[in-house]
Amino acid sequence: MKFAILVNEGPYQHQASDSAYQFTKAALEKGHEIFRVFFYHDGVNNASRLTVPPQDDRNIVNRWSELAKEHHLDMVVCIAAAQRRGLLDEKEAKRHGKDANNIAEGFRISGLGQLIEAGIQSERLVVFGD
Amino acid sequence: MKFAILVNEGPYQHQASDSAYQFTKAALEKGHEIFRVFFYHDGVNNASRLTVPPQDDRNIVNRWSELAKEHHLDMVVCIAAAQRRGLLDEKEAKRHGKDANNIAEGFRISGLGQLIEAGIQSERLVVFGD
Amino acid sequence: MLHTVNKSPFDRNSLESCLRFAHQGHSILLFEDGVYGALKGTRFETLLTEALKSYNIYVLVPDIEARGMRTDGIIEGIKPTDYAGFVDLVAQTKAVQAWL
Amino acid sequence: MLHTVNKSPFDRNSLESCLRFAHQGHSILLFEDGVYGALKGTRFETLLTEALKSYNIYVLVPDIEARGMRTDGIIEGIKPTDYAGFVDLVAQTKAVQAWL
Amino acid sequence: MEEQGVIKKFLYVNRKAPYGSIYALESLEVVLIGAAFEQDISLAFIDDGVYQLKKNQQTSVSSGIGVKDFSKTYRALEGYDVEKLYVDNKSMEERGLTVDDLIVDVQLLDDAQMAQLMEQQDVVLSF
Amino acid sequence: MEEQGVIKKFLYVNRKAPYGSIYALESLEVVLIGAAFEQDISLAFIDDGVYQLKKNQQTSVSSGIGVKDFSKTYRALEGYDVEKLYVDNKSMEERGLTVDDLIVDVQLLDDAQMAQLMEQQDVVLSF
Repeated sequence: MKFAILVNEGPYQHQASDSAYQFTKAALEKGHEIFRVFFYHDGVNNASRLTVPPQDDRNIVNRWSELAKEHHLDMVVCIAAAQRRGLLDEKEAKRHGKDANNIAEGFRISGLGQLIEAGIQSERLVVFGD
Repeated sequence: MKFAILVNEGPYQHQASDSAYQFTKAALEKGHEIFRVFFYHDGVNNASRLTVPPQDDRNIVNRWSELAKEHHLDMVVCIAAAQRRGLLDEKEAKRHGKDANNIAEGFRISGLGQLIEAGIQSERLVVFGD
Repeated sequence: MLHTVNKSPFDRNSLESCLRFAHQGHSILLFEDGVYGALKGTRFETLLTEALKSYNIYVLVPDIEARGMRTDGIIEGIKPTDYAGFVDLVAQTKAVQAWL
Repeated sequence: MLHTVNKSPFDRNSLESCLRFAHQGHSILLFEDGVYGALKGTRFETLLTEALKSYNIYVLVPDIEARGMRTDGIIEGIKPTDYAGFVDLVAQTKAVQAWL
Repeated sequence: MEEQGVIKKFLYVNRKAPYGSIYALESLEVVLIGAAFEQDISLAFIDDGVYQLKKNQQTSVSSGIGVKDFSKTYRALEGYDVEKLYVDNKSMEERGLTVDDLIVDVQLLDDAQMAQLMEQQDVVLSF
Repeated sequence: MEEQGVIKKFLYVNRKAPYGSIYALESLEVVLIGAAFEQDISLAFIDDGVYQLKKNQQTSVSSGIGVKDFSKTYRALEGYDVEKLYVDNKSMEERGLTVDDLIVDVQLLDDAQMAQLMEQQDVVLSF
């Protein structure tokens, strides 16, 4: 079956991203397809490559990047939510005259239409938030 | 009177940072001293110079930077919370082998001891969060 | 339909709102801090016991165990499940509603 | 002591916990989504009217107005204030407790 | 933006007050974008979500709480053919609100009707 | 780390459950750092905050919810001379918990005693 996942909260502050990750991993292990993981609201902060969590803690961003690599996940960060919160890729940084970008491997920035499309194209949408 | 301010949430997602800003501004206008503004938990995200809020919305980060400049505010971002969430200055970025940093003008990264010190040295500590 | 509740009933009104709108026969999954609602001996035990007459209620065991509880502390009738079971619940029902 | 409550009483338990521990004569400031507790005609009006017998209760007007309410909609006895008044309240009391 | 004739029932569930957090505003942003996809869209306002529709919201970047007032956008929804706005009657009553307090026309639903609406959906978006 | 002999009463108020959000863990991190400043520290556990002290918490980065168990740190507080842990009795009762369920020794307080404790503080930190 084809799932879509929506993550509404950032890493560490709330469990939403952890739960979404565990759910996504379990769905893949059961042979389901993940059409897209969409990061909205503070969820965009899951895509920052600048995080340095303590050595004895999980690395939420890397965990997503690795899962995406292994399973060719489409991980999309909402552009409007990302701009508000300071999550940029190279193109966005250039467009807004910023001297740095911070997006991690495996994530791409795009519009909210990608969330709607995920709702249409997938058979189930599962929302994780606060 | 000497105040200290603690901000526990990031920009835009919750009103905490807005309220803290309005309170700090009002306190300064009344002639009070702000010993320190300390950013903890997701509050560290208030210090990102990469945010690009919509033109018709307030710019939370710049607002803090400008207030700090005008009143020589000491704005401190908790180092442990910042590492977890991907908020780095140049020194921290170098130390952790990261190729970019994202801290905005007027903020400095330091330890939690600075929060305790603020509690000791100020006459009132006011907490803003979710 | 599957309803998911991730907040403690002591802290928020999500579980109560969910119970107000869920249909007879729907499934409800308690996870994250929502698992506190599934425990015996709390102020909400009666509410949940009553709800079991109308709904299939599930609780996520990894969240129960993380919080120092055990499956034998769960109200009788609430079904323990894991992430794989969560996936099955989603697959089995037409749509999922998250009570955030 | 000044207690601050920034959450809607419909959504969270912060106001109720605050009222359980505040001392007679303490001040309580409702701001952000906490201002909904200060309004006439809601399910919480009785609770607040009762609380006014023991506490000085304030509400932040900018938060009231942002949410489409007016000061004449505030329960009688709850005092409207602004950010400058919030600062004064903090300065006047020994310590502030935020009920997050 | 057409998706080859697939029309699904999308329900946006709004249960949070405006301004205290951004969920109300960013939910509305999804609704506006989603309108272009010609799906069957409904909005439900429950619990503190009913406060999102309160008339006379008054704040701007330079006054009040320093946050822009976005409530007028609800009025623009009609122009996007988003016309099915449903409000939970019990939430209104508990808050002493009537439909006259709201910035847009809505349909008041009782518990059973709201439950029925939810039951019919293909996709439920909650923030 | 001495602050020229100033000793203030610091109260940490914990009202949130562990794991669902990070507040419990990051509050504890402040307590540990704060212990070095030789202030008069008390911790209060109220509402879902009492769950922070529940025995037998079981999760790790590689099992369960994939989050490390930090509850053992409460046991280490004694070594930092943080010994005043107060728990709200009503919160315990509503949750069917007794002191035997908790990972550390605490003092149970009724409403009036907890109110008294709060009243005495110079600085109240809540997360």
